[in-house]
Amino acid sequence: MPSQSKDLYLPRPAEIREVIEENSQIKTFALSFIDREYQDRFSYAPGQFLMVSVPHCGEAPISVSSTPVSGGAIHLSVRRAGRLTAAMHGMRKGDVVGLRGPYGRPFPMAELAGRDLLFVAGGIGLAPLRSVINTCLAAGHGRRITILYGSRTPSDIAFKADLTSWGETANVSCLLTVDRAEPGWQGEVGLVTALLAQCRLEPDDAKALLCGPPMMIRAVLAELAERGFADEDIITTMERHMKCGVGICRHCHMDDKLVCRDGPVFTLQELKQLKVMELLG
Amino acid sequence: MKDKYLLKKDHLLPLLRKLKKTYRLIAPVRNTHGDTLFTAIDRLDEVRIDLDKQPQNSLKQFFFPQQEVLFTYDNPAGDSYHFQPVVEESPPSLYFGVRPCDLSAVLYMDVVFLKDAKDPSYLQKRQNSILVGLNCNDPFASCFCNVTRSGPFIDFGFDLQLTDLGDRFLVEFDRSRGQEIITSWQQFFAPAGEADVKAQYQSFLEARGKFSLQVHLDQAVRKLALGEVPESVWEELSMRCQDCGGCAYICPTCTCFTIHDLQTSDHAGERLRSWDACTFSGFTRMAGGHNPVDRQMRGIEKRFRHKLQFDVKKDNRPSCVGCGRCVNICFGGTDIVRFINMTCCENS
Amino acid sequence: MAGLATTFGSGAMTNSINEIENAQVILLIGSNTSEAHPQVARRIFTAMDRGARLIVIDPRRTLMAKRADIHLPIRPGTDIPLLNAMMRVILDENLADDLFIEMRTENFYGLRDMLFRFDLEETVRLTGVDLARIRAAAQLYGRAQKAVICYCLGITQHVCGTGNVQAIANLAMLTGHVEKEDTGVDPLRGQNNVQGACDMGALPNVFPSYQQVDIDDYREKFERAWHASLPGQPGLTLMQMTHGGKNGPLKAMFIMGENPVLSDPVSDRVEETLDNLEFLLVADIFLTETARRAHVVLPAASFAEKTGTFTNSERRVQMVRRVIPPLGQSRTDSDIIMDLAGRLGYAMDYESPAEIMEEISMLAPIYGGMQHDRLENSWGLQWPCWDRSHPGTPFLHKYYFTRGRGRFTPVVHEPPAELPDDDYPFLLNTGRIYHQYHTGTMSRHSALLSREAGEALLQLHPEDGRRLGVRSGDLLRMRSRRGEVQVKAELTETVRPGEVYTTFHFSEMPVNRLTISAQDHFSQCPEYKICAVHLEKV
Amino acid sequence: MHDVLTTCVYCGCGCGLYLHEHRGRVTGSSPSRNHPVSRNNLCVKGWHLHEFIHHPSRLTEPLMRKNGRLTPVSWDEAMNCAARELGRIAAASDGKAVGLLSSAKCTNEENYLLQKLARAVLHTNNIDHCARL
Repeated sequence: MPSQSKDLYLPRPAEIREVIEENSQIKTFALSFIDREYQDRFSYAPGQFLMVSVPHCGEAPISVSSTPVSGGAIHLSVRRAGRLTAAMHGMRKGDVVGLRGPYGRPFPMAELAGRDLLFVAGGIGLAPLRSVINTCLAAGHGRRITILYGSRTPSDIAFKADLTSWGETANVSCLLTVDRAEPGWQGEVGLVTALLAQCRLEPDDAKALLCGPPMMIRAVLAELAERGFADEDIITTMERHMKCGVGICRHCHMDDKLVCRDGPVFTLQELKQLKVMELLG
Repeated sequence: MKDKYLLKKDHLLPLLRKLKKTYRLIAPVRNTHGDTLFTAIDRLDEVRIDLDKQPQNSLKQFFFPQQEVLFTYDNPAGDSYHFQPVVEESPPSLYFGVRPCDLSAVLYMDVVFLKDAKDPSYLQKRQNSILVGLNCNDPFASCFCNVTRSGPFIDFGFDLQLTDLGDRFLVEFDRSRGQEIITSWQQFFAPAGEADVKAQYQSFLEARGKFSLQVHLDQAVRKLALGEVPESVWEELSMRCQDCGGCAYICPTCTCFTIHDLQTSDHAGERLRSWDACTFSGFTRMAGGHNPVDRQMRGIEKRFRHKLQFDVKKDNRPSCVGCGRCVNICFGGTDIVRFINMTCCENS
Repeated sequence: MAGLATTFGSGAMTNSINEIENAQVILLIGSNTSEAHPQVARRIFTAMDRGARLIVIDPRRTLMAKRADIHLPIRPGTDIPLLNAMMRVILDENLADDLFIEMRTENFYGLRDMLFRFDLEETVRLTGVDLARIRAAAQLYGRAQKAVICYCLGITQHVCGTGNVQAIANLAMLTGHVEKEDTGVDPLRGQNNVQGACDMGALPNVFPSYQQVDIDDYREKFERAWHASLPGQPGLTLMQMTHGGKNGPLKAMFIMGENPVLSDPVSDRVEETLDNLEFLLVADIFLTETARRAHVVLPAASFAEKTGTFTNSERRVQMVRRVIPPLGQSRTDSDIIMDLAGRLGYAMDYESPAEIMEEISMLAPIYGGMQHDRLENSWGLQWPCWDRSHPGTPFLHKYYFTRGRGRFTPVVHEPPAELPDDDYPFLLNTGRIYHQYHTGTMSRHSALLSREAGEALLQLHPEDGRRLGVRSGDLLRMRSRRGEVQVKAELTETVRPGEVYTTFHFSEMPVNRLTISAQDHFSQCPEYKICAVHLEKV
Repeated sequence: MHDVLTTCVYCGCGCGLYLHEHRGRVTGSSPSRNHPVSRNNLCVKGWHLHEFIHHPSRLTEPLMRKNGRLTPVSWDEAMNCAARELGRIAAASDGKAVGLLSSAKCTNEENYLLQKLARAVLHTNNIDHCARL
């Protein structure tokens, strides 16, 4: 919903309806615009992001982790990283932030329909994929869905409610792993690539969506290439420092592309045209 | 000749005086210290308009100021947060004496600020602008617009365009607003004849021969596109770059900016936009400290690639207009001309 | 700057900044030029592009050192032995300028005797640099026709700071590299108007233009001009004032635009001193760490809100012009002083800063021809400028040194006041970084500068990092015999093993809690560049 | 909008630069092309020189310590107090117990006046500045 020219940079106040503590570093904020009418008209697509303003802290891009439902709350899952996100973590229900957006090229939802889907996420990387998964499930995606999720420790596992509910869905298999076990952890320990080895995949008829730290992305890409995934069937999101969100300020440039406008969703095929640090060893 | 007019040099000041009644007049002014800057003129009789020197600033700061307020905000209690747009109406402004390089730079900025998302502040200022160009009969020592194809003469993009023919200017217009000026103040303009147009062409030919710098831009562009710029060139550049940001700030086409909040009281503040340079390490550093670009090695590389590789790929022309303002101002001696020359001789 | 005053007769850059780009050899010592004096570094790089050679004497591998033709990585505090060794090589290899020595200098034999008396090998051992490199540097500098030495606080902020400067002056005179255009000895001044503050007599021992307070003729001249009787005893220096402690000599202070709590060594002592004053008056543009301790704080106008002059490092006196009126109720420092003087019963009625400058030019001979109308439409004038027809002086000591003949002053090594030992095994060096300035009062209020460099980092060699189990970004506890701070580590090969470096820009990491109050005996310049610290991971 | 040539307030190089004033605010800074030191470029600090001028934490009113806290007061009250205290202590000690620190940030004219205040009014040579720091 591109804003009119005169308020291109002007956020709109949005109230925090709920704060969900995902783990010690990640909180999910359920937000809705104070302007009811705007809230009702507001829509977005999985993979897009919003510019979030916090008083005196400026703005930061945060990807939407919820499913677009008319009038429904917008979920932003925020990992504590810098000044703005730290301030946001101190906010409570009823506090107000500023939002503008949505921006960016979303996941190609139409292309996902009718294909097997593999989701590989690490840490906060599950946030944008959560939006895709729930949207696919809401649309009655009938093909197989495999979700692989890596966390540092069992207590770092975020989006637990979603993971449980996905685990209970018929055509979804959901596998978790942690870098370091804690007492009581029965599940896998190790990299997500190890989980990948356990999966039955049909690369010709599947799409892989990955999101997570660069180290993980590199390892998974190598594995997927080995399993025969074509570059155009591998989709990921890029993270960059951003200021304007609308393709002008150029902070988020990657060669001739801008993450805010040409991304944040890219296929591996597209990324290979660029000198992207996450792909270079 | 149709659509071409003559303006006697003696009548230039009287014309500007008339135009100044309608427009805020911005022209190159030589100040008492000896610097020439594009300046908004309050009193025409108190300044010296200088068409002999290149203004040290471009028009960038007028359309895209070094610092401007995007909006103010207040947050009287935690549960409210209001944003108030800052409406700063720029008066109708006439920019006089704009050289082809600077004109080309404005056309480039139009693409950046208006092609997709329309930047409201830029749009407002640009819509209220009249550009009166001046073709360059005598390129300056650091100029290389001949190789960037943005000068020394230009035949589009202006409202009015002047060419110095000795005791008179040949006047052309490209847009209706230029024509309106000619119509409104027709007592200043006489139709040009074929001889005047020939004289203009002769000036153009002569001007093309007067460039003193040899800049093999096309060769550098080609090497960049083919990935043939040796790593040693980037290493040398990164060693030399002193991180001042001056090349980007002085450049009429460098438009990177940053946005930040300036708290003015406990519960209020301003969101400011200001010039930024892609050569700085904070330009790409993300919250939490991770930086996908190593400034030490890549800061200056990004800038040259953007201008000579990515923009060429995207728009089929470099985003350098050859104005030469950055030439010889680099603290480490790595301006774009030096880079181009380094790139070209590395192979031989 | 006492060192140059005793040898040349004048303690300022002998050249203009632009002359540096015409030098053939540039010897840089104790100056991180590219970060602290970017415009001077620009001239050095230009000179190099024209073929000049650069010699850098610095314990750290700074950017200047990386680009140097010869880098002499000396052990901190051994500048005198190194310079003496260079001079010895110059004598041994007949590179001294005998004619210059004869025509323009005195006491050469004093220097020569000293140089021949010491053991070269032994001296070289002190510096930690090998003789071949020192010899190469001496040859390069000695053979050049036009050579410039630039030095900065890395030379002066030592217990032997004055000696260091004298050694530099000796080297320049020995080779005849002074009294010429594009050739000379250039102390780079750290602050925009530190030269001017000295010129104006904001010093305990001199009136404006370096006229000593204890010389009757000078004092009488000022007494006549000011209609007041004046004290003839030199006053207390900054360190004597700010380090007096509980029973210090002062009961009241007026601090105008300085932040000694952060900038002076042994901050705890400064705080104790200020807290025990009966009355502290501070005028500043921000509520600095010093202002917070004051009884009365006066809001001062910034440089954009006033008219006057600054004198840069090359002695260029130039205009500062008012752009906007003082913010809020703030007032210019001159308005504050005039008001205060009036209330103390002494009328200071100047209608403008130009009138103040007229008074200065009548009393300070080196500013004799500098009135605002002359400075207004020029790029300033370089002192000495004796009268209104004088064009100013781009380089000093043409025809003769200010003091007549340049005086060779033999100096010998004096070890730093505190060196690392088993308890405090690291040598701490302090200085500036490019994006910040002094105590950060101004630069930290810039969003972009703070984004580029927002916190203090301690440069530590990767080898030491491994030994301490520290990675870049880890927090360290740094302790000296005087205090303790916490600081983030930055592993870098800019520093050598056993040596660490950090900045004093950030009040969150007040490194001057650690530094020592030992100072140079002549100039009272504190030894910021060397103290011993202990490091551990937090 | 107008441009005023002035001198940089950071290091000792002394660059000549223009400050850009727009509606009462300093909104930009740029080098003078012909100034012998700046020669059309500034270091990063010079290019951002305007940023601290209007920073909201600038002091804009006199403060006086009352009950241990710095409290806004009128100029008259602040200056009367300053003159009374400095005058009293200077007179009682014949200038020996009063010290003044001038500033390398202030102009020559201001430095001149401060040392004149010290010497001619407070009768002390206890004046210095951070030349050595």
